[in-house]
Amino acid sequence: MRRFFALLLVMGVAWLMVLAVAEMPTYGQPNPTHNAVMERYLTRGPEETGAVNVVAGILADYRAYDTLIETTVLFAAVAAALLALGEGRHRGGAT
Amino acid sequence: MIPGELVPLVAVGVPLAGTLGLTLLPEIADRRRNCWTVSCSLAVAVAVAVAAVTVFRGGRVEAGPWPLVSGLAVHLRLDPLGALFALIASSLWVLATLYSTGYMAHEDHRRRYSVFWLLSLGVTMGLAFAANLFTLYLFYEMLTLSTYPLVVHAGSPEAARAGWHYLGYSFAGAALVLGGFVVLAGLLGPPAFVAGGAAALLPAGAYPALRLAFSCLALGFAVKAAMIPLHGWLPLAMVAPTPVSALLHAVAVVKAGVFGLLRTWFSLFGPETVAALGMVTPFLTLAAITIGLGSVLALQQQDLKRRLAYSTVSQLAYIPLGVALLSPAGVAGGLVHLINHALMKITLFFCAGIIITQTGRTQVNQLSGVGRRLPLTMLAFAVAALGMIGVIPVNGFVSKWQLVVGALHGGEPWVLALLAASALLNAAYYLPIVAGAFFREGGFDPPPEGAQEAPLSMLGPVILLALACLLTGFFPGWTLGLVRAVGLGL
Amino acid sequence: MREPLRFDDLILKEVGGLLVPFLQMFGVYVIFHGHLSPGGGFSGGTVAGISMILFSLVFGLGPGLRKVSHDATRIMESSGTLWYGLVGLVGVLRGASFLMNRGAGIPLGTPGRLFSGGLILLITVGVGIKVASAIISLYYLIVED
Amino acid sequence: MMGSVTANLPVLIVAVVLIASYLMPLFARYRRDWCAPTAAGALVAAFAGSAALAARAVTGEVVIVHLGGWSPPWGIEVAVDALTAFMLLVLTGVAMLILVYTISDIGHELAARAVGWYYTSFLLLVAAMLGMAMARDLFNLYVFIEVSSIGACALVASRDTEEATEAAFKYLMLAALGSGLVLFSIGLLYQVTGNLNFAFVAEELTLVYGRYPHVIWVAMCFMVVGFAVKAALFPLHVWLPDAHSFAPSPSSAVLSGLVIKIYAYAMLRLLYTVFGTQFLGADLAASLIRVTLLTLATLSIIGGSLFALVQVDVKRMLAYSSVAQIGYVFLGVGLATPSGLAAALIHVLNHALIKACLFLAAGAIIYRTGKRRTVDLAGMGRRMPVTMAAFTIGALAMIGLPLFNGFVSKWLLFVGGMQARQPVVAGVIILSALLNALYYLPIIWRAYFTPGPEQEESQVEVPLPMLIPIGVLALACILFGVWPAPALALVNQAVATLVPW
Amino acid sequence: MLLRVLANYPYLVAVVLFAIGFYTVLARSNLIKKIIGINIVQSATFLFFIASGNLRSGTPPIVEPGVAATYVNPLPTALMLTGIVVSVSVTAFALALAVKLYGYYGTLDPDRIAQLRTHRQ
Repeated sequence: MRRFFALLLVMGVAWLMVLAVAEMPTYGQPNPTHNAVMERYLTRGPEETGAVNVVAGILADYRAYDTLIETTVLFAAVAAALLALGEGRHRGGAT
Repeated sequence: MIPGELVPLVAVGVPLAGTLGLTLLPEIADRRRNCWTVSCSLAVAVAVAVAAVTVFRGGRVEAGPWPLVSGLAVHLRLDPLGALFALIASSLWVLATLYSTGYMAHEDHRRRYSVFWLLSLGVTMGLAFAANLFTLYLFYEMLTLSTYPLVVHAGSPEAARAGWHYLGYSFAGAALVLGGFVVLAGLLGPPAFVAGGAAALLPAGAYPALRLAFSCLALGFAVKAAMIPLHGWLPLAMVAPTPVSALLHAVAVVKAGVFGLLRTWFSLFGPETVAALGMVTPFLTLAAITIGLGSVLALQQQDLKRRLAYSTVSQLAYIPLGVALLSPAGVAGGLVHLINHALMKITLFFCAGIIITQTGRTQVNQLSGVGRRLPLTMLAFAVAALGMIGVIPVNGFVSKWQLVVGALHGGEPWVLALLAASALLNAAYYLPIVAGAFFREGGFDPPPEGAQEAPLSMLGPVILLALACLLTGFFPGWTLGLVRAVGLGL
Repeated sequence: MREPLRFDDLILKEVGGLLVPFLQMFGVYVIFHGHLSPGGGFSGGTVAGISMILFSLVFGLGPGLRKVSHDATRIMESSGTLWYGLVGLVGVLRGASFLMNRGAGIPLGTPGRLFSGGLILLITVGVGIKVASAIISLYYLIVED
Repeated sequence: MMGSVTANLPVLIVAVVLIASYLMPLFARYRRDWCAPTAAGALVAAFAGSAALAARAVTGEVVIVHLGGWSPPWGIEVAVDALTAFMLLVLTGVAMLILVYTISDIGHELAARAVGWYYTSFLLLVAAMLGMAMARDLFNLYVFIEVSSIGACALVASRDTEEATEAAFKYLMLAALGSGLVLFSIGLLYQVTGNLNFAFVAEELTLVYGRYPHVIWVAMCFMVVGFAVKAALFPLHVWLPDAHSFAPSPSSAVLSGLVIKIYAYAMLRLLYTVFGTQFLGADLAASLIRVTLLTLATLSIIGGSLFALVQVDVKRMLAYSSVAQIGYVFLGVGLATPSGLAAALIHVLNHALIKACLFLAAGAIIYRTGKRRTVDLAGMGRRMPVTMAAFTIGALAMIGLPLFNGFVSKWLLFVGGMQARQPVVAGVIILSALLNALYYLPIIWRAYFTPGPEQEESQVEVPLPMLIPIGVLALACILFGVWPAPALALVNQAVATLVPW
Repeated sequence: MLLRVLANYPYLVAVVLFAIGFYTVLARSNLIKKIIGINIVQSATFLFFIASGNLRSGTPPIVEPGVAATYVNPLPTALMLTGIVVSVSVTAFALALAVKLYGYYGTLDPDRIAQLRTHRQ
């Protein structure tokens, strides 16, 4: 029963997504609109950030705040896991 | 002379301050606490008297408004109708306080009792002083909460059950009031109380909504006014200590419901608007049914306090009945019954309380011969009971007479029959008690040496109140004059 | 206590022992070249962290813990993120914006050189430390049971 | 430098809390007694900063920070307007009080080794919520959401019991599904607008609406569902009762008081600023989504109350009551009228105060007596007078009696319902208040009017550091009921900036 | 519509993956399978993002100064690097919880856990 409802729900979600997908710009072609941000990153990125790897430039400079929080997510996960499980339960030093 | 802004604050604030004092300060001896409560209620009575005089002379007694949120404001102002209610409540409260100091001397949790007793006084005053529906609703809810601990004071399972009914009915009623309030506020903003009715100016297009609002408000207040079929909580609430029952019936709670009905009728809608809405007949019918059925039900009760309770159900409906007759005499009859019923019913309850504490008997058929044991008490009881029936020298007659005149003027002659039937039924359930008490031999042993009657703190108020019943019956001009002044202000 | 997940095998030990330093070196390389080529703090940190997982798998948890103890991961954990946050504050201290790079007057160097990009390299190193320690401590945590 | 501190104040608030949380593991290992003061200090600093920002925002000023100096379409923007300042104040203020309570309570609930990590997770959660409140960038918002959901789950999982662990797992799964939907929706929006900044996305959406109507609608639906899962709107609330009742009491207070609210806030912000035209429009689809929200909110209110009615465990009852109360917030959001919106916002504050007060009081009772069942609270009014008084105030406020803060939200919702021509709202709320009364009053009645077991007559009030937060929250419930003007000033400013009615 | 959907086949794959993951989380009872389901959902989203930034003729966005080339959109890639870390974090925490539950009950099947719980009470 649960599976049936899950299937129903999932099919609904998937159907919505397909609706959206059908309308989206064609894959692999340049987006017909709004490329200004990307253009700027590619043309002026190395000069503005000093990184030729534009992805790194975005990560650590244009969107460095996101990356800080991303690091924090990892930190949070470690903290959460340690809070739940507790570290150092293995104290046996024997090989 | 106290300035007009201060009086409401005194009337509402002194009891609250007294409550706070009792709660926060360390426990004190009974004597000092009794002094404290009596003086607080005395101060309130004086302040209210001063305020009432000012109001009837055309002065202003007002405090606030203190705005709360988007048009809502707590606003205290005394108008003649409020002054009438405040006068009755505050003066009777003093006597009830005196009485309860004697009555409660042998009960537990006296401090808690005093705390909520004073709190209820403050809340009732707030109710009387409310200048808009929000303030009225606010104190209406608070009244439930502050009297609830008094109702369940005994702490027995029975009291708990009564408490649940009390809370359930009251909150449902308050919710209805709130619903009506919201509908009204949607039409004309948060309504203030205006002579002639705040809703009187609304166009006919708003009538369906107004009808809804009126029904909600009327039913909501009718719960506390214990109109049948919304009276279920009242007989159960008889488990409370007797001064509380007296308070519930004569002074605060049930009267607060009636006061709310009067406010709805006069200050929110106005009689003309109610008539235009076509709500008079249902209202009148409800009141008539309550009078008739209440009397019949009272006749069936064997428990003294329950019999009194059903009598309240029946008698209180005289007030909305008079109001709904739509004639000046009817209104006067209704309003004067507000005073008279308060005096009579509080006397009856006080007597019942004395009977219970002095003899320990609660059933009607056990009271044969009690008049020999408690002559003064039973005399007072007889006076009030005769008043209830409507016998001439006592004040109950005045209200009935006015109602009769009002019914004839209002073109509702069937009310005469109803009143006559009610008087007969009243006689049927009061007279046997009185007669049995004086003229039948009962199973009372010779009294133990010492006082037969209750202590003075209990007996004194009873005597005073019985005299007041007689006085207002002999000289109806006082009360009728007061009531006419109120009626003019509406 | 049961010694979890350990394969007592000569070949594994030899090859594992050989691989670990190279993995670590490669991790550091990826971290430091993040702004020049694909990679960066996350990828490099993961590679470096995985070297310790390999070590613990091959030689056992005990020796692994002796190399990088719980305290060490804890310190790396905090200091990596703390470093990032403090680097962010440099901009504020210099009177500009949080996490500001060029605008805060930090020299960027020539694009394409190793020491270029101003704060980017510093940030990447902090992230690398953090990720490596996170990988290690999560591995310890789940395996220790 | 002072100037740059003021200019960067919003980010610094987040940074201070974050840095304190980064320090916690070190302190926990090497300087254990520094943990609590540092955490408290960071939150006090954040509160002070929020107050300073609120003082600026209430005049209509918007404090904008461009992270790294990159202006919006290129970089991340963070802004504090009246709405954000309001959320910041609520978050930092209540979190601060709960933390003070935690300091005494947590050693009682958790193993010593976990306490440091508990503070870490707590601060991370608070920082993430602060970040969410001021985020103006879709992806930035998403990253903060993830920190907050991990932090929130961690607070649930911190207790070493089977139930708490299971609840945390369930919570984590549903939260991850919810954020999956949100992320997918961000992807759709990015694809059709090429931007991530709220303002730019909103502007582009109006331009491309004709071209990609389905994409935008699907994105909006996913956003709503994703946030509704996290905010525990009725049919999606299944994780909440377990998570909130099995967690340690301070966690429950944070989760019920703040966390579900911040997701409601995020949804509100997105619906009104990003999807403004699509959500508030007059066309069928827009009204459909509003009606859906209203329906779900109504179901939440009624369903949550009914479930709360049958609970025997106090904390579980409070948790179900949260489902009902979050319905009030969504009701206000769905009404889409100025008063409705103001009601939603003011209820965020009011419910945060009330529910935190109730959970902390319940926690105090558990701390002293270990009693969790509603029937066991007999005589508690005499044994723990201050705690029970606070509980009573909270309960009365929850019922929505006038002069308590719950009434203010209730009334504004009434007005909002009238403005939106939805008088049913009034009926729903009145019914809900009655149901509230039905499950809160028995507890109070038992606590005061039923004698407890004979052997337990002595007074056992909790230590002062726990009493103070409870008392302050209870007093705040009354204060904002009697004098809601300051909160309303901020809220009205927020409503005015949110939608140009 | 079918043609449009097929032309956007990477998105379609993402949708199918998303659905599979979603179904796994909801319908599977094994905790580890649920975690895998969450991972599939997240991976689907990553695929969706990366695909949306891709160009058929594009090269990786590592700019060589002076060389003109068509680069793919770097922003989705950067975002998904963040997304992957988030996914790893959630997985790690979920696994830790699963380990803890396994320690309590000796099973990873929630139905079995529910049985054990009622049995214990």
